[in-house]
Amino acid sequence: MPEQTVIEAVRETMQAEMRRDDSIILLGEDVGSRGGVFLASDGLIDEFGENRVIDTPLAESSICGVALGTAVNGMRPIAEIQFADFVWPAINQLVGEASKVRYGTGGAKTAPMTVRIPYGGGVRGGLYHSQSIEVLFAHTPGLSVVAPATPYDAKGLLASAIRSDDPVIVLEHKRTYRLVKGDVPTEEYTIPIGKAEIKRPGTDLTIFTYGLMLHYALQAAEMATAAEIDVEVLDLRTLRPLDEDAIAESASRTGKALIVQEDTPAVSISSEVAAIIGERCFFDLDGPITRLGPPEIPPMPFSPLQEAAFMPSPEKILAAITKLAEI
Amino acid sequence: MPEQTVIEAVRETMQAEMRRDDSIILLGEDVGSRGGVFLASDGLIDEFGENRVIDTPLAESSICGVALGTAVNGMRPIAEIQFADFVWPAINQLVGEASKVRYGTGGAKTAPMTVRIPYGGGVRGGLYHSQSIEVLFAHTPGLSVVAPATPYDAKGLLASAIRSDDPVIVLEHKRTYRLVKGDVPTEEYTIPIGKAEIKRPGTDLTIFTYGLMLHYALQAAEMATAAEIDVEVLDLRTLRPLDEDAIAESASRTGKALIVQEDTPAVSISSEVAAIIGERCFFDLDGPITRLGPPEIPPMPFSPLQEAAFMPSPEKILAAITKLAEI
Amino acid sequence: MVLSRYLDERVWLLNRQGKAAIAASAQGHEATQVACIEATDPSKDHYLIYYRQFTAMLALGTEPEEMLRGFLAKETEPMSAAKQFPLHGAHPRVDLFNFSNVIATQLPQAAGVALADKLRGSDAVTVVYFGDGASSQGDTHEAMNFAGVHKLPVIFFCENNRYAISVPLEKQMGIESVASRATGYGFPGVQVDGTDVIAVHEATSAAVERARAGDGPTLIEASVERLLPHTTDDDHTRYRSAEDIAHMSERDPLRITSDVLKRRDLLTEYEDDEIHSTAKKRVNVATDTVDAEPYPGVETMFDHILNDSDRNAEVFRNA
Amino acid sequence: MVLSRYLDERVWLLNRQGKAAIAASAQGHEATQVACIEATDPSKDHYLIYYRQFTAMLALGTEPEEMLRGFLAKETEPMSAAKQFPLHGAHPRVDLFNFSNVIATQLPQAAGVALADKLRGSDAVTVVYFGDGASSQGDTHEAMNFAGVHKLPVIFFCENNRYAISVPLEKQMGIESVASRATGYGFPGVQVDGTDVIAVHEATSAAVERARAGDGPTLIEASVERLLPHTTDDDHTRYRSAEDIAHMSERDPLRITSDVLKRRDLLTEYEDDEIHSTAKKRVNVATDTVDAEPYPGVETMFDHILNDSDRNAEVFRNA
Ligand SMILES: Cc1ncc(C[n+]2csc(CCOP(=O)(O)OP(=O)(O)O)c2C)c(N)n1
Ligand SMILES: Cc1ncc(C[n+]2csc(CCOP(=O)(O)OP(=O)(O)O)c2C)c(N)n1
Ligand SMILES: [Mg+2]
Ligand SMILES: [Mg+2]
Repeated sequence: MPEQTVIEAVRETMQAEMRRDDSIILLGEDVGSRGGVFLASDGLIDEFGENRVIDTPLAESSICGVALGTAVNGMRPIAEIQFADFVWPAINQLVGEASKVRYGTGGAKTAPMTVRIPYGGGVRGGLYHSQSIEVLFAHTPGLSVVAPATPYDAKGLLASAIRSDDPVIVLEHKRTYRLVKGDVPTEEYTIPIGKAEIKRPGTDLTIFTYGLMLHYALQAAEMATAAEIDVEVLDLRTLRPLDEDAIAESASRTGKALIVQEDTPAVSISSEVAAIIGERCFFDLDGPITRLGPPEIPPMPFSPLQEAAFMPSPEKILAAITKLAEI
Repeated sequence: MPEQTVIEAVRETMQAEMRRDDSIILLGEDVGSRGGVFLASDGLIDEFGENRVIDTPLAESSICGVALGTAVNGMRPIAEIQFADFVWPAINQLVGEASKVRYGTGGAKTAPMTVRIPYGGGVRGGLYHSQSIEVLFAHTPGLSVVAPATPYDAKGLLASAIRSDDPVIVLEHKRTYRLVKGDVPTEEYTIPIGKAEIKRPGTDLTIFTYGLMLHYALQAAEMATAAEIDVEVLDLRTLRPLDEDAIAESASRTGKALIVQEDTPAVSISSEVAAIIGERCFFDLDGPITRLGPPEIPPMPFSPLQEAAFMPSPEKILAAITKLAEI
Repeated sequence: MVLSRYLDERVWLLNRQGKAAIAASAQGHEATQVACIEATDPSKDHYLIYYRQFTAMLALGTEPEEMLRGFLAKETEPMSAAKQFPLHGAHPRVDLFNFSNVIATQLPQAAGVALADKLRGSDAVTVVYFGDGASSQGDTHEAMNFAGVHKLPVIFFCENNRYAISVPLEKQMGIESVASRATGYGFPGVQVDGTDVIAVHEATSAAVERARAGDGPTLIEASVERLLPHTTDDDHTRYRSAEDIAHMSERDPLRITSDVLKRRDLLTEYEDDEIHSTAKKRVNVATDTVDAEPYPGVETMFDHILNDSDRNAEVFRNA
Repeated sequence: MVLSRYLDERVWLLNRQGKAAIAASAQGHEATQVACIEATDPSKDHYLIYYRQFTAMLALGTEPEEMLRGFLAKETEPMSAAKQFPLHGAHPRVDLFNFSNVIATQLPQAAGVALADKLRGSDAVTVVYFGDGASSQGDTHEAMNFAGVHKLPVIFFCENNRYAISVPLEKQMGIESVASRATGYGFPGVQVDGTDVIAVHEATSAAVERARAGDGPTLIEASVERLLPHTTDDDHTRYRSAEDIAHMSERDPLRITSDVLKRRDLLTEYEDDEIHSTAKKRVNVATDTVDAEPYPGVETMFDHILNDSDRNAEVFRNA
């Protein structure tokens, strides 16, 4: 199995899927000869041509609205939003429209569209190239939301998204693109949407997390072995629907829950995970349901020390582990 | 103290504030001679003229973007979004832009703007005149979000919103507009943003809720007295920032938490309330943190039986009370 | 047209009786809708409508019973299984749809539908309808711009009744004609009198031909009157002068069309009466049928949701 | 202009040295920015800029040190306290601001700024800058439409460099000229050569006059070259031909302007050299000063947030 970065896995998955299925097209700003600003579609226009790799005008609402139109007319579009911070103009077409196509037409129409969105911080992106935007999508019935953190998951979940008959939002943490490497089988495979994965088994407490924070959590878990704390790390992987059974099972088993995310905490994924645990695992818990996130300020300052202070880190996670384990 | 409906309280508050402060203007679709589709601005154009009550083109992004521009240039705009379901085109100007003005300019500019949004269902509005849209706003640092449920609170919170130097989203449940009546002092007053209120004290369990559901919760609490269950009802009133202390105090005191909302539950206000309780009140609770909401399907079917089945009701709330009280 | 008018009137009556929750009306827009559809090919073309396309839907073969099932939210409602407002959802037989009530979202979608056809080499045409108010939305601009860049086979059809609910045209735009914007996107814009079936038919035919030939989009603007208030929830006397309202009837497309036909000896008084009485009867029959039908039961509320997990969430939460 | 060019070059160098996280460049846009500002009145007018307004900021009195503090994210950065990307935030001395990186959001905001002035009876003018790519956004349309309806004192100033990152003009729009869209909003649109300071100044002066007189908006489109890649993160050889890149320098506004001035005997070779060496020195001094300054510490991270509750939430969560 060759080792790949996340961005390589994304690119090769799109390439393989486009070879497999003619109805798949890419749309987005600079996805053509530029190959996307992160090079996710590097070379694809050469192989598939301008008809299937479409450099769009600079207008996110139409990128998603046009994609939706092609999707209800026989295509399987993959729309790229250049940075998550620029998805807001497209909310109406995604949350307002695409999510309700199947339900609102009594199943007569479906919208098999994928929207890839590079998100997240720790890249010196300041207020407008660092945002986490998962909350609204994860809240919206009719959408699926995946957030792979490893090259292996990036491939399997992106393939599932592309093959889904309904809209799927694919959140790719841009800091993982080149940072995170891993083995990726060359043959095709899919990972079911809606299934979490235990990335590190443990017995004393569970960290629930996703995205870049998965890697920080794994580091913190490793560091915690020094204090003989055996930490389980559960990668949510899909944010809608959350894998409630996997979450409840792990929390009940270890009895202690630490939820770590990069997004600001109020009304977020970590809130929902805490709520699931508070409802389903109440009698099995032996410590408060703990959340670790950044402060409730606009994410995130551009200057380097403040950005670092804003982001959760392996050290901060370790401190939270230690505190919770002591209870 | 005269009795008023919610919509009367909204209208008279805008009128009183506009008399008090020349810099307040209204912008929105049909807010002029039509007086707004819910008549919130009925008559205001006659008193204040076309310069202060502005019928805008049909374009929500510009309604909010223009309002923001006037706000940073000395005005205090009140923008009306006709129905919550139509706020999605304006998300970029509200969540992307307005929320970050103060932080992103190092305090040099502020955006004293109010956005009034009629939301919610139970009005035979189908998929596009029933939506609850609080989640993303309540998640966003830099915004305040209030959701008054009574005429008294509508007046006090709207006045606070208008006088705030930062953007405030005012969510008015459209079903309460004419349904809910209450005493409203004629003199001016404000209610601080960020303060919940116990609308009914009780000892056995607390219902945490807001909006239309407050009234259903109060009905259910009354019904529960028959079974000698003494239910406290806490009206969140402000959704950002949530009144964490009031929530934790009540949950710790009664030991049982039932969170009721009309919005679909996954990643929502109810998740956050549950998370706060799970973290802060863990050792005081004697039952699982329970949530009652509608099913996770697009809100909400147009046909009457299905709409009724979708909405939480006093009866459903009573059933949840009874079940939780028995634990 | 006549059938549309009677059915339209009936729907408003049903609203006043408390049976139909809400209705918009096509009264005043009938001629333009019929003439436009006539110039297209429903066996292969696509239609993205908005809530005022009452007549267009009938012209495309929707039965009065089917329409009424929408307004009365009955069990066998064909567009959305009564999940949505009347006339929203997707048509059971032709490719006509209307996903939402949200103004102008259909325009980028239409560009996408047309793009798919273009990529596949199909000669289908996409017709998308919108109002003068909708022209102000960002989505309208983005859609036309995209369609202009890619020379898509799409017809942007604006029914300009000079009002968006209460907002008159001069508060909607700094110009007189929506059609004039087409040059800013690189394709032709045409203005037609929407009460003139011949003119609308000709303009649409030309646009269809252009689109099928691969020459790209056309923007057509048909000027019409909205004879009734915006919807059954509205009262237009709040914002239109009595004079203005009185004068509208001069532009009633039904009267104009029948006058023209009679003047050209294409319609006799007798035939006209026949048409009217047949239409009336048709509406009565449909009303009786649908009125007696049941509402959808609660069981089907969970049909057509996304996936098992969401359903599980529901079962779990409300168990 | 010359100072702008040297400072701009320095910023790119600082990026290559790993000191500046990112930089866009105004190289090629300098003449148009200077000439436009010259035609306005910074003591009362408002300026909504975007990230490429490097020269405009200098023209409005920003000191090189202040600019560099943005690029190097230093403690006393004046626009956003280093919370934002360079050049974003609000200017400490004139009413110039740039709230975000999000393309075209500034246009409706500019309409609002101008509306406030109009309502107050002020004769201030609002100038809002945007690129050819930005013209595709829905917000651009909505802003121009709103400004057209209300005849607002606003100048929509498009710096058309024919590229939005890698996307060339013909994939951005089905037409040649952004200015041609102005008629669709009921106000004039003018195209000017953005390397010609006189032409830009004249066009802007006319627009300012119109606006101050209460006659409404103007759309100005200045054609310029983007001499460098989109930002320091970009490599334009991926999408521009070597020929295209080579030819650009013919349209270098610095060379053109100095040639014109010299031809008209308004600038001697000696003066030109002086200007260059003064500018170089200024940039060196500024770089040395700012390079030595500290980053903002963590304490000020919580300045300028909304309210106490949010801060409490923070303290609580990370205690
Ligand atoms: C995005 C959005 N904003 C507001 C509304 C509320 N609304 C419904 S119809 C309408 C007026 C539409 O006017 P126009 O486009 O001219 O169509 P007409 O009804 O005149 O045919 C408005 C404001 C909406 N449905 N969607
Ligand atoms: C809404 C939005 N989408 C995408 C981007 C990413 N982006 C930054 S600059 C740019 C190109 C802008 O081109 P143009 O408007 O022509 O300005 P120029 O850089 O050429 O001066 C893009 C796509 C963004 N900042 N905002
Ligand atoms: Mg209209
Ligand atoms: Mg450009």
